[in-house]
Amino acid sequence: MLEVQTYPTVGEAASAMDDQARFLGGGTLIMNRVNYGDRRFNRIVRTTDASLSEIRVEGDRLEVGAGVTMAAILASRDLDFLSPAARAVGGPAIRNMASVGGNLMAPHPYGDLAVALLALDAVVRMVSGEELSLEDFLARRNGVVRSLLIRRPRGDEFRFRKVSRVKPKGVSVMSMAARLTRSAGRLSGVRVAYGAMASTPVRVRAVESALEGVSLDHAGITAALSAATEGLDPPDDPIASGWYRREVAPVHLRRLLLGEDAR
Amino acid sequence: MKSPVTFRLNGSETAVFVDSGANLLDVLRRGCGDLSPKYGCGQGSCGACTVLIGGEPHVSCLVLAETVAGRSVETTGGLSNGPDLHPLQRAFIEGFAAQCGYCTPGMLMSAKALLDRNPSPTRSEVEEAISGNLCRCTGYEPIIDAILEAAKQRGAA
Amino acid sequence: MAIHHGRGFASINYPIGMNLGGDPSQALVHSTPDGKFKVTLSSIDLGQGIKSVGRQLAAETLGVPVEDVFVDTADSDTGPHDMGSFASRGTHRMGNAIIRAATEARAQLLEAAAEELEVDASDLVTDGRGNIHVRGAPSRSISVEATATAAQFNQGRTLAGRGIFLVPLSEVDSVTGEMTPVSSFAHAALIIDLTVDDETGEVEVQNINSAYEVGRALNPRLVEQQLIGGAWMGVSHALYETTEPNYPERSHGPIDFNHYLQPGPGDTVPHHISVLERPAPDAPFGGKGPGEMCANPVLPAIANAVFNAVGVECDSLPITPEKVLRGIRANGGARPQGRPGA
Amino acid sequence: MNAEYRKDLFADERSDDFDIIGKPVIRQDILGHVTGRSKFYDDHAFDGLLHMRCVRSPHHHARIRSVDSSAAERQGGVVRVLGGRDVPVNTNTLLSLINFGRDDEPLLATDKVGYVGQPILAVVATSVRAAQEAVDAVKVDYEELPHVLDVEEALKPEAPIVNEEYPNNSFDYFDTYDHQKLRFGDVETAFSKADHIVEGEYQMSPIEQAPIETCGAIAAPETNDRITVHTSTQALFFSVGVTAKQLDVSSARLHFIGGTVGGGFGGKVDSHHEPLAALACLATGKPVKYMWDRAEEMQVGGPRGGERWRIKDGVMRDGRIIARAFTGFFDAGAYTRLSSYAVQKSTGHLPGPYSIPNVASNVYCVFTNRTPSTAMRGFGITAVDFAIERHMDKVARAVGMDPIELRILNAYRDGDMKAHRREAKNCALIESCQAVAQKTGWRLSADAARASSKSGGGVGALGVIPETVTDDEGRIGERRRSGLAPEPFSGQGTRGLLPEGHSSNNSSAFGNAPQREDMEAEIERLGFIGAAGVPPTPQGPMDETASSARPIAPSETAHTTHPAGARGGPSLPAAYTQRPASTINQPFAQPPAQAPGTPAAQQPAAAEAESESATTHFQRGVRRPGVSRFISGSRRR
Repeated sequence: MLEVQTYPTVGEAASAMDDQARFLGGGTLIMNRVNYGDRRFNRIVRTTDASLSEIRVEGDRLEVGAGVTMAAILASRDLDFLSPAARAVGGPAIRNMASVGGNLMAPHPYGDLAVALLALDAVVRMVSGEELSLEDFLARRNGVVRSLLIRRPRGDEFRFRKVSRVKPKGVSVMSMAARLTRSAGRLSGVRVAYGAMASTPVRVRAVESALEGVSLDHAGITAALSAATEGLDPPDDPIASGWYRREVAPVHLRRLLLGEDAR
Repeated sequence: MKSPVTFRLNGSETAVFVDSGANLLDVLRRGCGDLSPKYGCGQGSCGACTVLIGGEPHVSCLVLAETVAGRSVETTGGLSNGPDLHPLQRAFIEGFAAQCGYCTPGMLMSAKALLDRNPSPTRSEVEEAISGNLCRCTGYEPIIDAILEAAKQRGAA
Repeated sequence: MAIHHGRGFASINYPIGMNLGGDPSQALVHSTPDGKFKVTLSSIDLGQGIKSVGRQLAAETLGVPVEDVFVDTADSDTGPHDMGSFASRGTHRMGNAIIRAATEARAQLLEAAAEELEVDASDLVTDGRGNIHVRGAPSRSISVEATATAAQFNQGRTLAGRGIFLVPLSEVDSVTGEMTPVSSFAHAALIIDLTVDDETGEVEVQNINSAYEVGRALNPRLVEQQLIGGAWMGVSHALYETTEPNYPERSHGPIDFNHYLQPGPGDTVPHHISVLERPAPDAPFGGKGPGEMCANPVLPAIANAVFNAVGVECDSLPITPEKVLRGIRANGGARPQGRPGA
Repeated sequence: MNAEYRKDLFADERSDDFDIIGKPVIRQDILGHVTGRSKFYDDHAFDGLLHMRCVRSPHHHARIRSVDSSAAERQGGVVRVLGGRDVPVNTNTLLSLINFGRDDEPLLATDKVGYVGQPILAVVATSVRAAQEAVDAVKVDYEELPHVLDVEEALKPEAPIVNEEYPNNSFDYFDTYDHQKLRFGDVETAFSKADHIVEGEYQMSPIEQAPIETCGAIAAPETNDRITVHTSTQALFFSVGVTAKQLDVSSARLHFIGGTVGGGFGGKVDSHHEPLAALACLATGKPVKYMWDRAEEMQVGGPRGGERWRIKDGVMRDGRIIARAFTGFFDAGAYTRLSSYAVQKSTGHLPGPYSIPNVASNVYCVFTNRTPSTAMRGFGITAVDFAIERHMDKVARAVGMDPIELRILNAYRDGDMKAHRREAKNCALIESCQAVAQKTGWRLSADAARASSKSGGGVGALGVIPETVTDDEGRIGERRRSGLAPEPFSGQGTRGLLPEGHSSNNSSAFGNAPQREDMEAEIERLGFIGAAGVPPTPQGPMDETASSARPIAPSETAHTTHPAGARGGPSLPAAYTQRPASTINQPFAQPPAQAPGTPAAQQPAAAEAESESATTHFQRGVRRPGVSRFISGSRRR
């Protein structure tokens, strides 16, 4: 039997969690498992805490509640830079349900928003108050997330691209995000992240360092393209093989960096 | 374990007992007797169960039923006003936009959500609006055309 | 980086009404006391439209308005035997059974009317609007409704018909393969225009031009439904679908629609259709079922167009970006073949 | 989308003067669809509905050592656990209803499993969740066996046996061969005379029918000791017949309701849900629903099978294809279902819509350790057409010819003889090619643009059944013993020669006569003009303006391509050179003594024997224990 426990605050909900429980956010991940009789858990924990759905703005610093949906991101002017990533998730019905927190937990090849957040150096604030980098969170993926802390990117420095075989909406062959910060006309402190290229969304440090100090043009990014899949062993799945992902990653990285037209 | 849930279904107050962990699709179909939303996957990947909650489309197979307490739920079963069909229904009929008809109720709900918010959508907005609704028969084109036609008719009315 | 244009052609025929099982279909038609007709079958409507086509065939054959006919299917207590809705047999086999049942019911309808009008039944015709009159003398008429009422309450006559259509079983010869496999063939020829991205192997279908020969379009809109949806499925089969991406190995089989790929609503392809009608002898009004065949020419036409675009032989389905890319690599680059038919 | 109707074409064969036919009448079912009120099988409410889930094999191939469902049976909500022993007639093959093939597939596996996902137990419980939990609580002890997944690997001597009923991993045709043959003319001699040989191999992927409504059935007790079954079947009486047979109940007790189905595409013919749901209904006295979830639909439901086709063409410089040989493999998966039939359907389709004077094929229904495949839209044809039309482009390149011109040159026309030994009629391939070329500006030569399906057919060699070389290769078990290659004429078997015009039967492609005269519609009311209508047409009037656009083969080519007795090697004994009609289905090696060249039509006695033997088969089938009281047809293996 499956038990559902509803708590008024996220704190109480978090303390009710154990390895037999799953935290219900938008439902798109957990209810699928429930419908298919997943017996790795026998309790659903949820909260009616409205604070989870808040978007708080302090200058260029934003705090996005874990319960904020993709649809809410699309509706928020403050989060306009996340629109391409939020729009890449599901159809309208899924976007009305899928939450930021859930996207961090989504298994391969899902988690397109998390790819964007990785490239934005988002910080995860847990219900416990602990703060950790999204990269560290993705490595362990446990605990209940309260919110994400994001610094708004400047101008057009943030790029997101999802490669999918089905239009207008399909699962990722890969997704890519980059924050192309510059110093004195040269790239500096760049962040690049991939989705569907590893078991979780990942930062691609080899590419980031190859972009350090170069100009954003064909010649400048050559080394970065060569390093596009360094250290990665992309998975095989029904959408594409690891071989294919590895072969086309440099192409899509170039298109992302240089803003070339997607097909 | 069953618990009572009260919500508005197509404008009428509805109370129903739901099993712990039940999804909204099962509750609408078996608890409320509204058979218009269809089961196609239980995974949120086909859209046949799409209903509107608070006017917004949701895949009801992934909605924990008790979360709709106090909210308004709309289904294709309530789309027509008595015998008067909704412009979308008329456009689907005249545009031959259904074959087996199994995806149709979900398509209509996604389309209604679009037109309620955006009375004169572009073709690509229509494609985006039904991007979570699968159809295996029609190739989508007659459906897209019918939704655009319904928007036109509604604008003209 | 380059996008290459390709054009490909394929033509096919398709067996209508497979005949290797000796499969019959039956239909019953009867009238209500006010001259409305019910057609009872055990056909299955999977979306192909047998309820609608059956209704049109019955109404045309009876000579009554289509609104006065309804098809009831499928209930094994009321609908007589039918093998099923598969192998492009529905329209052909059941259509013929319906015509026979409706013909018998029409004969009784005309006999009942003849008795009321005191004329010979062979002198009567229907006007398709619910009336029966003497050929060449529209003023000597009686409505179908009045005829049915008279038949059932005064004459003690049923207005009903039975139909069975059986193409006898064809044996297959063990040594030569000699057989009589089908009743007729539908035809199609199709030209695909597409592009191939030589960096990613991605194929995008741009345009479909087709000619489908369907015997007779019994309902043109139903035919178009099938041809549009079928061409979509052809694109899907050619480029997307497989339950076993690593066939014959069984790994990575998809279990949901996110991983079982099909073109989405943003992948629709402009499609110009030409419908040809060479009525098939022995088919209902000459109509051949268009539903099954219409995807078939799309698969090879796409493969042929991919070859035309980049010189890669795609002989294994589906034609994934990976297969195209591997082919381009193996050839040392894209090898466009030039526009055919120019 | 836009559609044009080429009413100008074939206008002389057609009247379009109708009230309702040809009109865009609104669908009868559409109002139900747009209001959500159409009743699909799951749209029926029952009090106390029980749900069914199956315990399934996690292995490709394994022996079942033991099954322990005791813990599952004690779990809350579980009403009944059913196994193979609970099914009165557990083993079935779908086409037993037309007397084709041997029963080879258990409804619920008992001794071994042959594919991942094969059902072993069916758990009936008060909720889906309770059934799922009980499924998890069943313990099955397996001994894994070696498995084979590739069709050609499966035919090799060392391959594991997938299906004990067919221990050579291939379906038995006519109790004689491990494949279906097509032999028409003499491909080997023609290959030796061809200017080009073009070869290719083509592979179809397994494809899910993917109806949005998943397969299923609800069985509920009715009054009068009957069961009502609401079903998604595509074949109502197939499902009735299978259920009556497997449950060993009279069909009088079965009331099946369906007909409004959420897409099928061939995947709803298999009739597995109805017997299981009805069995559970009988066992519990309650309404029971067995509905696949999407994961089952995708991986347990029978897909379109993977097919592999090899084609070898002999082509002349001018583009005429003079010989075509096929080797085809249908991947049936672990059990036959409909694949045996698809092999014959595809054989009847060869060599595509082209007239080729020499054709041979060997097509195999092969068992592998995967989900049994089944029908799908275009069953038996889609993959062949893919292969043929890919191949036609390769032929066009080999001879440097425009691809459409090549098709028109080789296209079949009214009066041509098809490889399955029937005259082509009602052809329209050429006109279809011309129509699409015309509107896209694809330039055709004047000859090709003027060609017509109605003229130039049946001329010379293309109008007759040629003298035909036969063989007796590929007898059941031979390949497994010797590793014989699968291609036609690949071994050293005995060759035979059938005379020009040889036909073994004369079955009609046309329907039975109406039972009573007043069931026969007047031809004029059906819209046929002149010769176009029922019954079978003679050749239509010749269109004087149409060019034949077909280089007529010189009579020398037409009649001496395969001279009798001129084949390489020693000439064959007379007994092997003639094959009278009555030997159909008899082993080729033992032909009865028969005057050579007796046309089939002159052998009424043989024809009578045929129909008598068919009757015998039918009766024997009906009387077989476990066979349904009614049967859907009659045919031989």
